[in-house]
Amino acid sequence: MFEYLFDSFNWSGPEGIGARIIQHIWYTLAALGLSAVIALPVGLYIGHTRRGAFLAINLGNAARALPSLGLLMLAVLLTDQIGFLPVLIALVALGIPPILTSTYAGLSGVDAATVDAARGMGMTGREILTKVEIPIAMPLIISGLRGATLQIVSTATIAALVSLGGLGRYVVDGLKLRDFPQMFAGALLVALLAILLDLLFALAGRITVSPGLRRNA
Amino acid sequence: MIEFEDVTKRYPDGTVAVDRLSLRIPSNEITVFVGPSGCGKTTSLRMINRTIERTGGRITIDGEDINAKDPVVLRRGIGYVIQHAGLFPHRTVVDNVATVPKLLGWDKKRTRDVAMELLERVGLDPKLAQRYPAQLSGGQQQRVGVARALAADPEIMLMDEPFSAVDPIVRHQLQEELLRLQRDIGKTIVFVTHDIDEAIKLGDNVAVLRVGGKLAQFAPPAELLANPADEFVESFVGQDRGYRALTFRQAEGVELGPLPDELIVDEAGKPVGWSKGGDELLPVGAVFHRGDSLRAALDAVLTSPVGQGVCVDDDGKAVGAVDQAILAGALRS
Amino acid sequence: MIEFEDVTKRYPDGTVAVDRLSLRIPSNEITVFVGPSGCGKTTSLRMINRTIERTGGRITIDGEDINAKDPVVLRRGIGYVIQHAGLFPHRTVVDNVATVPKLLGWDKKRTRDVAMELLERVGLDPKLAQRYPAQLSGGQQQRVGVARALAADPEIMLMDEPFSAVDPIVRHQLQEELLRLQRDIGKTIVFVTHDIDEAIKLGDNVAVLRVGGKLAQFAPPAELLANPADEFVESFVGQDRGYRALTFRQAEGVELGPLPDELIVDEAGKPVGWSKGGDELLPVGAVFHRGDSLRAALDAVLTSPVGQGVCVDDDGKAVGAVDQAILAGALRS
Amino acid sequence: MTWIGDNLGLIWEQLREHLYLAIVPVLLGLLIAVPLGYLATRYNWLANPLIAFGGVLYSLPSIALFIVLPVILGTQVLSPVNIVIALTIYTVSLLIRNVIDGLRSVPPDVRQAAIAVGFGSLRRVLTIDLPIAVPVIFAGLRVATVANISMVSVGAVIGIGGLGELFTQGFQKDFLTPVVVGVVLSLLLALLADLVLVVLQRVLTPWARVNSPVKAA
Amino acid sequence: ACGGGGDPLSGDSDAGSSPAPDKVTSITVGSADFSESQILAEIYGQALASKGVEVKQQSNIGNRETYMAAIKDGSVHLLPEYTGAALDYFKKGATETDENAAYDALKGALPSGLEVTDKSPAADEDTIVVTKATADKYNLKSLADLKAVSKDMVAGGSSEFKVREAGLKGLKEKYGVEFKEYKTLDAGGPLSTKALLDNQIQVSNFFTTQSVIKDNNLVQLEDPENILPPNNIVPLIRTDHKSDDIAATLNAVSAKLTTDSLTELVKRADVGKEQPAAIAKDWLAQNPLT
Ligand SMILES: Nc1ncnc2c1ncn2[C@@H]1O[C@H](COP(=O)(O)OP(=O)(O)OP(=O)(O)O)[C@@H](O)[C@H]1O
Ligand SMILES: Nc1ncnc2c1ncn2[C@@H]1O[C@H](COP(=O)(O)OP(=O)(O)OP(=O)(O)O)[C@@H](O)[C@H]1O
Ligand SMILES: [Mg+2]
Ligand SMILES: [Mg+2]
Repeated sequence: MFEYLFDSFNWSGPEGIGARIIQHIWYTLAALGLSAVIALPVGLYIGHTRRGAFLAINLGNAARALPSLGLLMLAVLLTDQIGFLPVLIALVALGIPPILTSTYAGLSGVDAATVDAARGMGMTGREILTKVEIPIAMPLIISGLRGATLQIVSTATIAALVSLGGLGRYVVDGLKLRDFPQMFAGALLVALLAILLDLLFALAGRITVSPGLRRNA
Repeated sequence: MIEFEDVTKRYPDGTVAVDRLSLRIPSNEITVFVGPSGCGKTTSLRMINRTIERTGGRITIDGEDINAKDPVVLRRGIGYVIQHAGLFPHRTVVDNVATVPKLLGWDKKRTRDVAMELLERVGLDPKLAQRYPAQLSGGQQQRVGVARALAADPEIMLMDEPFSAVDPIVRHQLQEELLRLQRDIGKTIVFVTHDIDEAIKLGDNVAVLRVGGKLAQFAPPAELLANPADEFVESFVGQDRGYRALTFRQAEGVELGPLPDELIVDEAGKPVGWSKGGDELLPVGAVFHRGDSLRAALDAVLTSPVGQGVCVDDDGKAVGAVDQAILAGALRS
Repeated sequence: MIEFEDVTKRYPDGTVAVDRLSLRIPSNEITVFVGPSGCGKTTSLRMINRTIERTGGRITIDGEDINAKDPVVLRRGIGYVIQHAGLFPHRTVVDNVATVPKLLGWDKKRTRDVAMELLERVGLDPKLAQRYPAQLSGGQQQRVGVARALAADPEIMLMDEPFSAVDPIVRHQLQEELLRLQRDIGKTIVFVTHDIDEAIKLGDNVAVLRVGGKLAQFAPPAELLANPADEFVESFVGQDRGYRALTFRQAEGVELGPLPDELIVDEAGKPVGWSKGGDELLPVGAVFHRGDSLRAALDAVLTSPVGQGVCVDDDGKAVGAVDQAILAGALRS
Repeated sequence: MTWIGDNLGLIWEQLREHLYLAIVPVLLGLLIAVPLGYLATRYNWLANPLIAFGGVLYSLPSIALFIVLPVILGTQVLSPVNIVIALTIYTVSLLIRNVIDGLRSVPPDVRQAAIAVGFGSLRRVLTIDLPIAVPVIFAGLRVATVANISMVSVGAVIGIGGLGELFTQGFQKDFLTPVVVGVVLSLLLALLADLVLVVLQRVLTPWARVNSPVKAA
Repeated sequence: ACGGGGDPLSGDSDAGSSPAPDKVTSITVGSADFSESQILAEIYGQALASKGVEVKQQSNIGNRETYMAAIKDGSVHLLPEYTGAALDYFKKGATETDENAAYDALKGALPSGLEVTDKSPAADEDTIVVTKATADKYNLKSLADLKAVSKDMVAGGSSEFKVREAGLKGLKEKYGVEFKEYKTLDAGGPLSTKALLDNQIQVSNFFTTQSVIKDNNLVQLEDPENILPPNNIVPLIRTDHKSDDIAATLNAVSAKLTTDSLTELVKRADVGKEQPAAIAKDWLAQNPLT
């Protein structure tokens, strides 16, 4: 496996590891971004108004049960396309539930007294959301994004089953060819990428989460 | 003046939390709402800043119906303090205090100066300014809450059981500080508590509510202790009300008797004990000042081993004594 | 008897929570540990059942070093009640009470009978037996906690601020019930509180601790109020100590004066008010019973609009009156 | 639609396999995660490394794990054991956090009381700590079960994937029906399993149902 | 014969050698991830079942590299195979172009523990196709014609086509053809078809029995250098499950299969969406084994 990884031949070119990593990151970020664009506002809305929580949370949980592989294949067949779009659909479906549920949980976990105080001192609904609820919910929002990233990174490998690139290529080709070093290398790179992105989020958490909210402040 | 006229609050589920409440809350004084749990204190309080909307009647501030105002504007002009302070955990102490000035768009320097000044005013070390609420004790948090509510210099302060989550000793300190602060700032304070002692200690006027949101009695505390309006108030005011009522009567008018010979004083005139014949000394007991209440004077008599309460001046010098008989006369008058 | 001999507790981080504490806790009485927050009350208490291990000195129960016993066995023989009762949320009330008997392997029927009997004993409706703790009010939970601690009929009960989380009215009830219960069962109770009033009310003996885990004074409450050992105890015991000390003096010995003519009574002899001339009546004020304390008698005098405290018998019939002068005599004696 | 009628037997077969492959790992995972979680609450320093390690394991792409395991374990390549073990690993890595959180959720008061009335430590864990931790553990169990049901499908890529085989088969033939049937059934299965867990939790925690404090009787 | 454990990469690893048994009562038949293989597996299975053998189907295992691992470790015992492709798998670089030579070479190349029974006249050859439009545009008839234009073309197909002798390697060595890019899709499946028809790829690898070729007017390029081996259908079986009875049944099936009928069967599955089992049942009914 290490031979595979350290062989410089494997790193360069449009099929090289470098390019595959960039593709994989691109799939991940695109899917994560789109999931966030959909799930964050919805989560914030229901968390802030406490309206529709039951429906949204249960739909969110049900969506977790969608099998990514089936969804992916369904997306290919339905869009009658191979390429990025069906993969994006499957990955976004995977990314939405964790972001949605933890954003909601974050907001609804804000101490009622704190919101009461904010309202009582004359904050508008929008000010309460942006100045009080979101900052306090930030740790959970970030952890939702982390969870989504972890799942998307690892599931983006199946994009290779429907012809896309990314690190999944190594895993799937390795599987087809029973080329284990290649497959191991692919899996390892995916795990490393996941850990790296996770660390980035941890860092983002350090920056965006007020020290006042850390447990042992 | 805040005036409640026939104010009613019926929650959507049908609970009538406040029932035709009429009340005049005088300006620049502390008015306390007290009553058993669920009697509608919080509801009444929060109708003033419209974080709960009344369902009947009228509330006016200085004659103007509060419903005529934009609630956000109304609230910015009213300070609001609650249990656990409801501080923003993600903001430092000074930023918490500066919340309303920031909302109002004051410039940075002014905001900061006001915030720091307020911290001092409520008795907080300016060193704590950069801490987060979680790093403060309960009592300190409560002080920050008061400072935050005062930041925009509102005419009115609403305080909902602000001290009920701290321990008795700290609560006592906070009460004293609130009284001291109020002497300086003279706000119109509406204070909610379920602790009758706190109500009596803090209130210029006390509104006793009964469950169902009906007003049982509205009176200054001395009056409340002396003449409870009915059995409910009487039982709520509790035992010792006669003794506690003495809090509101000055010892000033009591005629002091001469210092008894048995009282031994040091060279500065401070009492050190009662001579018992021989070298042995009995403890002085509690002493009282001229400005103290009759309660302190009575306690001095009761703790004295010889039945003579010692009165001291501001330097601690014994200036006279009272006994039971003198006090009885003062009490009767 | 539980005896502390030079007991010290130093936590691994270096905090000395209890410092060379020596104390004899008499059997079959209530001994209260009181003191400010962090003074080592909980630590001292928990060293008795070895949920905290002492680091120096010796603790003996009836002469036997507790370290000689298996801690699990030791604990099963000691009842333990804490704030919020620490009930097992997943067990019904009766199962909670039956915890220790079950651990001891008693048979089902006996366990159940004992549990049901205890529920009654602590004043709980047997109907509540099948409820879960979350379905009870704070006061009821606390009663279950006491019943659970009593289940194995231990000689010793440790109670760590058991009533501090309930509201003042319920706390008052619980205190009364504990005293009533103790008259029946006569356990050796060690009770921790930071509320000096509670300590005085409940304790046969009170140990006042100061921060650092040192004993400031160990005495019966009357003695504590009358002769605080030092300034710390004096300030901790607080204001009104003279008045409060009257709690420990019976009104029995006071010589009653005749009923004044101005006192209007109904056909059963119950006082209804003071005549003011004309039809108007002034309120009677608080009344006291023969068996009450001098405190109640004094309060009756103080609340009476005419300075005469009315004494009633068990039926509420007025039997006499005292005034300030009579009381003063009684107090002096 | 006729396809469904013609293939009921096959669908039923796959459904059963799917259920088996998803549920067995949940049970095994629980059996492993509980003692591990207990150790982590007992030896606090263990908790964070365990949770972090779980995160890393969870980020390994499932296909890779399915294929790599037989190589590591020496099992047959088509043995369901591979899927079961892989999913058990995921389950443990998800559950461990909940078990730790659950055991930590036991109020200190309650634990104190248990020690003071003379519970031995094993007995305390079994009769006090674990029952009280049930709601938190079940929250994790529900996520793990649903995730497993979704993940089993991926096994179809190597020929053992329950309903996932409907995906690959339909996909090969450019045929929507089996894919839709597979997705719908696996969703239903997940919802059903979730429902079972919810009911089970209710049965196991009768005390959690009663949240109406009744004022003094 | 259980085990595995070894490096599943080494193509010629020993599958474990136990002698052919007298009687086999149960057998697991495996198949690859395409319809034809599954239909053949069903035919084998149902034929054997009719002879009283207990048959278990383990269908849709995956591609060659995957199912070979399964037969080697004993997860399955019998598989439909193709002479040329199997030969290439067991003996890299084999160049036999004659179908009998290929069959014989395969027999020789099999590791101990694995055997083949008689090959069938039916064959499913690899074929390299382009769309009619592409063929017209560049005037393509043979693989040799690709050389001039392949630099601008994208090829696509299975993972293994990319690395096999009967794939990109052979194209490069024998015809000097090199593509701009190779997209890994599937082995003549819907991805490759879609990609080809959408012109995302211009050249792909299909199989002669696939009806998509005719239905879409795809042009099969000639292979004068014979890089694409003959691919007769042949049952691959573990020695430990090859009793005489079983071999006889399989031989009877092989004898009756023809390329044309196979093409028809595959169409029923791919276009008619019928299940392999049903198709196999019909075929066996029409072609009773004696
Ligand atoms: N949102 C609501 N919906 C329905 N009923 C409510 C609501 N809020 C309060 N109530 C009810 O209205 C009554 C008064 O409540 P309120 O909170 O004003 O009491 P309170 O005097 O502040 O009590 P406490 O001392 O417990 O704070 C109670 O019976 C309460 O249960
Ligand atoms: N586990 C521990 N490790 C270190 N220090 C401790 C520990 N537990 C208690 N302490 C310290 O020991 C001292 C005594 O604590 P203890 O809990 O006995 O006080 P307490 O009198 O019960 O206070 P409170 O009224 O707040 O309950 C305190 O300073 C406390 O911070
Ligand atoms: Mg309230
Ligand atoms: Mg304590």
